Amino acid sequence: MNATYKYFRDIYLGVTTVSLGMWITFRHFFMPTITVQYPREKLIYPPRARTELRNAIESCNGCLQCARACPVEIIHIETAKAQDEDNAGNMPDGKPRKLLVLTFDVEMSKCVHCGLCVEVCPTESMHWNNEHEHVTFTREELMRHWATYPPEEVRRLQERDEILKAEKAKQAAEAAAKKAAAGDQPAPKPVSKPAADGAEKPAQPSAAAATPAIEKPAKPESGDGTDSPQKENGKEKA
Amino acid sequence: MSETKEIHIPLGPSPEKWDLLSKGIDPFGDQMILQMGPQHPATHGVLRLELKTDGEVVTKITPYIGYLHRCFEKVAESVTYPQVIPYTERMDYLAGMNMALSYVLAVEKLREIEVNDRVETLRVLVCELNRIASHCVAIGTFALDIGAWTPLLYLFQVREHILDLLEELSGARMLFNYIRIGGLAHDIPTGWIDKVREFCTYMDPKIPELNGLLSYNKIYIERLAHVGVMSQDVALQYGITGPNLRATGFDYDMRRDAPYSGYEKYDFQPQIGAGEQGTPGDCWDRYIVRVREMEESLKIIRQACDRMPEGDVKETIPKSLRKMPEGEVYVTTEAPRGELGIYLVSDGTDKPYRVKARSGAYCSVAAVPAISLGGLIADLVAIVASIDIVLGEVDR
Amino acid sequence: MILHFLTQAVFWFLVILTVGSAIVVVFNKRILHSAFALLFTLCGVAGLYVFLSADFLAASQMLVYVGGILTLIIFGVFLTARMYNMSIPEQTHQRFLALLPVLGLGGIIFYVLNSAEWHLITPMVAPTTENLGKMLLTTYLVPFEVASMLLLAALIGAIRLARPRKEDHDD
Amino acid sequence: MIALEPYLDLIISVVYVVGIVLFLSLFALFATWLERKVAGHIQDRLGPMETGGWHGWLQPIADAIKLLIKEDIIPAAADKKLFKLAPYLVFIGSLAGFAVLPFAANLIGSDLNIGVYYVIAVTSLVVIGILMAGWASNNKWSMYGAMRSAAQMISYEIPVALSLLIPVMMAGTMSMVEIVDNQAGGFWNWYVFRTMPFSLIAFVIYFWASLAEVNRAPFDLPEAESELVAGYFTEYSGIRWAMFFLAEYGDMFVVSAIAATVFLGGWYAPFPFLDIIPGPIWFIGKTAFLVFVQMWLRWTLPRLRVDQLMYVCWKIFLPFSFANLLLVGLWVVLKG
Repeated sequence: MNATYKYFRDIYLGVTTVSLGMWITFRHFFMPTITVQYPREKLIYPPRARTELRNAIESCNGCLQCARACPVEIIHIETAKAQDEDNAGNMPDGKPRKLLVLTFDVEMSKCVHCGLCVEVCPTESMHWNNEHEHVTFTREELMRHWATYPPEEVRRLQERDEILKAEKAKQAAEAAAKKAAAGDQPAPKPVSKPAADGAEKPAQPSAAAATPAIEKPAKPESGDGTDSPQKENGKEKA
Repeated sequence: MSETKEIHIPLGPSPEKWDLLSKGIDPFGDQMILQMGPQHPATHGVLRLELKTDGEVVTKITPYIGYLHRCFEKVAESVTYPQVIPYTERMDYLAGMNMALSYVLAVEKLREIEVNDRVETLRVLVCELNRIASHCVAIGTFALDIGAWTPLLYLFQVREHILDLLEELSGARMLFNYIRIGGLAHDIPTGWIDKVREFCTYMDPKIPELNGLLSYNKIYIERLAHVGVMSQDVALQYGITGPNLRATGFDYDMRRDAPYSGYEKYDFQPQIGAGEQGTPGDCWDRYIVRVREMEESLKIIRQACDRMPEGDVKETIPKSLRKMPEGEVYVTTEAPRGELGIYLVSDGTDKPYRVKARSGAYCSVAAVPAISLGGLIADLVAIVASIDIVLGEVDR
Repeated sequence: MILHFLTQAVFWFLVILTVGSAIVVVFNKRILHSAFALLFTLCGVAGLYVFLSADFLAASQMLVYVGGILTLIIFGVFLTARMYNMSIPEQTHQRFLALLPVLGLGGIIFYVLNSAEWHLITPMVAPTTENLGKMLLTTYLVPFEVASMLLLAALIGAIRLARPRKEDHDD
Repeated sequence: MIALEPYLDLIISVVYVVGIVLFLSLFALFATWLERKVAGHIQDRLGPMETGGWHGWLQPIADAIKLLIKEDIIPAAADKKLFKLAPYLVFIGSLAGFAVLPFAANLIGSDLNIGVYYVIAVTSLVVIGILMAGWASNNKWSMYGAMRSAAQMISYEIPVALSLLIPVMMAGTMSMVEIVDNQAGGFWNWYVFRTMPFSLIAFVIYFWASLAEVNRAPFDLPEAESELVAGYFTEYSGIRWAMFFLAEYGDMFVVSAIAATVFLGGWYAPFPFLDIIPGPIWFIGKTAFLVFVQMWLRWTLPRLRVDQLMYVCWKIFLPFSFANLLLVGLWVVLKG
C-alpha cells in the first residue's frame, strides 16, 4: 500500500513540479533580456573601477613608492637627479622638480589590478584610465612606457648621475673624514633619502651597465626601444 | 579508510599490467580505469579523478590535485604583509572578500589592531554579499552538472547584481583587494547602502523561484536524494567544515560559535540539513543548506544595512607595516566553502615568515572517495558538484 | 525500359550488398567488423523482402533483426572480456576434411533449388498487414501464443539468472 | 523522343528525395538557430544577434560553413572505417523516417500502409550507428555514451510503439495519410482529443518517450555533457560531427512530425474555416511547435540518471501504455 502510494505520489510530483518549472521558464521567455550588446552598448564603470593603469608622467616625482607597493613587481622606474642645466621645470604643485623620471615602464600583461600602486602615489600621477579594452596583438605592446626621454638621453643622464653620485660620495667621504659636516647633511637628507633608498635597486643595474660602456651603444642597433626595458628587467632580476 | 590500502596505479596500467595486456589477459577483470579530468566539464576546474569503474559503477576513486597550484604560501613569504592580500583573494576567487578577511584578521590579531564598528559592519556586509555570490555559482554549477542549464544563468544574474555592487564599492568585480589590514580601502560611495537594500528586495523573490524551478523539482530530488550520503562521523574525520558539515546535521557555524568581526551582533540561524528528501547529509541536503544560507545571508545584510554606524574606515590602518611583532597567530573564519584558517608566523620583518592556509574545499575533496564509492558516474558528478569545491582554494 | 533497368539495378545492388556483406561477416578477422557487416546483410534482406511486396516483413526484419538481435550481438561482443586483441584463428586446418561437408551441403542446396517448382507471381501491391493480423489471431493463434509464451519464459529466465543474488532492500 | 509519362513517378521520387534532404538541412539549420534563441530568451539572454542582421538569422549558415571547413580529426587509435561510416548511418536512419511523413494529402514520400511501423523500424539504424560511433572512437566516454544510448533507445521504443498503437487502433490503419484523413474537420476530431483521457495520456507518453528516442533533455544521458563530455560524438569534429547534429535535429523533426500526424491532425487546420491555409504549413507549424516544446523542456529540466531513466520507462510509461491500450481497445470494440 505504501509503495503504491509512493508510486503514484512520485508520478504526481513529477508531473506537477515539471509543470511548475516549465511555467517559470515560460514566464522568463517574455521577460526583458539583460544582455548588453557589448561593442555597441557599453556599461558605465563606477569611478573606482580598476581598469588600466596610467601614469601622468608630468606629475610623477619618481618616488618609487608604486614600484615598491606592487605585489607582482611590474613597475620599473629609473630616475636621475635634476640639475640646473636640465630646465626640469616645476611639479604641478609648484615646487621644482627634483628627479627626472628616465624610464617608467609598466608590464600591463602582468598587472593584477590590485590598485596598491595607485593608493600609495603621493602625487596622484598613477591613476586608472577607466578604459578596459587594452587588447593588443603582441605582448610588447602591453609594455607601457610613459617616460619621454629617448634612449641616448637616458644613457647620458644616467652616466651623468653616476658621475655626480661618485663625486658626492667622494665629497661625503671627505666630509665624514673631516667630521665637520653636521650642518651640511640635514638639508639634502629629505630629498636624497627616498632617492637613495630607491636608487639602491636601479643603481645596481645602472652601475653594472656603466662598466661595460662599450657594450651599451650596440644595443639600440640590435633592437628598437621596446627591447631595452626588458633587458634591463632581466638585469634587475639577475 | 580502506581505499588507502589499495594498490595505487599512477598513470594508466603499470608495466606489469601492460605485459598482461599484451598477452591478452585482462588484469582489471571487469573493471575499467577512467580518467575524469583535469579537462572534464564536471570537475569544476582542474580536478582529476582517477576512477575504477565496473560498468558505470564507481569502485575506486583517487582524486589528484595540484593542477592549479600557484604557491600561495610560498609567495606570501616573499611579499610584504599588505601585498599578500591580492594573493589571498586568488585562493577562492569566487569569495575573495571572505578569503581576504581571514588573512587580514590574522594580521590584525598579530599586530593587535582593534578596528572600529563601521569597518566591522562593512566587512560583514561585503562578506555576506560575497557569500551569496559564491553560493550562486555553487548552486548554478551544481544544477549545470545535473543537466539543468537555466538556473545557472538565473543565479548569475543575481551574482552579477552583487558584483556590480562590490565593483562600485571596491573597484573590481572578483579580486577586490578591498579589505585592508586595519581597515578598508574605501568608504562606501553615496547611496550605496540604498542600492544594497534594493538588491535585497530584488533577491527576495529569486529564492522561491529557484525552489520552484530546481530545488523541489522531482527529477532534481531524485538525482540528489540518498546520493553521496556523508555521515557526521565521516565529515568530522575528514575535517569537513562549512555548509558540507552543516548538511550532515552538525550544527556548527564559525560565525555563531566563534564570532569574529562582530558577527555576534547579528541575528541569523545556521542552516542544517535534516534529510528532508532523503538521508541526512546527502547531496540534496548540501544543496538546500546553501540555498537557505543565502536567505540567512540576506538577513545579515539587511541588519548590517540598518545598523551601519558612523566612523572612519581608514582610521586604524597602520602607517607602516615594516616592523611587525614577532609571533604566530591562527585565525579561522567561515568562508562559503568551509572554514578558512590562516596560520601566520612573523619574524619581525615586513614580510611574513610563514603563511599557511587551511581551506575547507581541500578537506572536501579528500572526502570524495569516502562518500561516493559504489555510486554511478552520474552520482559522482553530483557529489563533486555538491561539495562545491573551487580548485583555486584546494590547490592554492 | 529505364524503369525496368533501374529495378534490376536496385535488385542487383541489394543482392550484392547482401551477399558481399555476408562474405565480410564470414571472412573478416575482427569480430566487431563482422557484427557491423551483418547490419548490411540484414538490411539487404529487408530490401529483398520489399521486392517480394512483403513490406510488413521487411519492416519487421529491420525492427527485430537490426533493432533487436544485431544490437544484442554487438552488445555481446562489447561485453566480451579481452576485447583488446581478440582475433579469430586464421589458419584453416584439415581443409580437405572440411571441404567434404561443405560440398555435400552445397550439393543438397543446389539440388533443392533446382528441383523446386518456383512460382513466379506478379507482385501485388496490396496491404499484407490485414491478412497477417487476421491469420495470426485466427488460424495461427496457437503457434503464435506458444511462441510468445516461450519468449516470455526465456525473458523471465534470463532476468532471473542475470539478477544479482543479494537481498533487495526496497521495492 | 521518349515519353516522360512512365518516368514521372521516378522523377517525382528523385525530386522529393532531394527536396527532403534540402528540407532536413534547412530545418536543422533553423532548429539550431531556434534552439539558441529559445535557450537565450528562457535565460533572459538574447542568443545570437550579430550574423546577418535581424536576430542573427545567418548564424546557422556561418556555423555550417565553419563546420565544413574545419579540420576533420580522426583519433590515431580509432577504428577508422567504422569511425567514418557511423555518422552516415545515423544520418540515413534519420532521413529514412522522412519518407513517410505526410506534409499534405499528396505530398508524401510513400504512403506505405505500414507507415507507423516503418518509422519505428528504421530508427533501429540510428541505434547501430551510435553504437558504431561509440566503439570506433576508441574513447571510454564515447563508449559509455553509445551503450547508454542504445539501451535507452531500445527501451523507449516500446512505450513509443504502444502509444502509437492507440491512434492506429482508432483509425484501423497504419497508413499515415489515412490516419490523418480520419482526423479531418476541426481540432475536436484530432485523436489527441478523442477518447479522452486515454489518447491524451498516449500522446503525453509518446512525446516524453520520443524525447528519450532522440536523446533530448531530460533524457540526454548519451551526450550528457557534465558526465560523459559529449557521449558518442566526443571524438568527432567538423563535418562528421555536423552529420550527427543534422541527424539529431532531423530526428527531432521526425518524432514531432509523427506526433503531429497521428495525434494532432496532420495537415488539417484546427478549425475547418482555416483550411484555406495550405496543409504543409499547418503540418510544419504543428511540428515546429512540438520541436519548440522539446527545446523548452531541455532548457528547463535537469537530467535523469541511468537507472531512473529505465525506471521511468519500464515502471511508469510501460504499465500506463498497456493499460491505455487495453482501455482504448475496449472502447474501440464497444463502439463497434
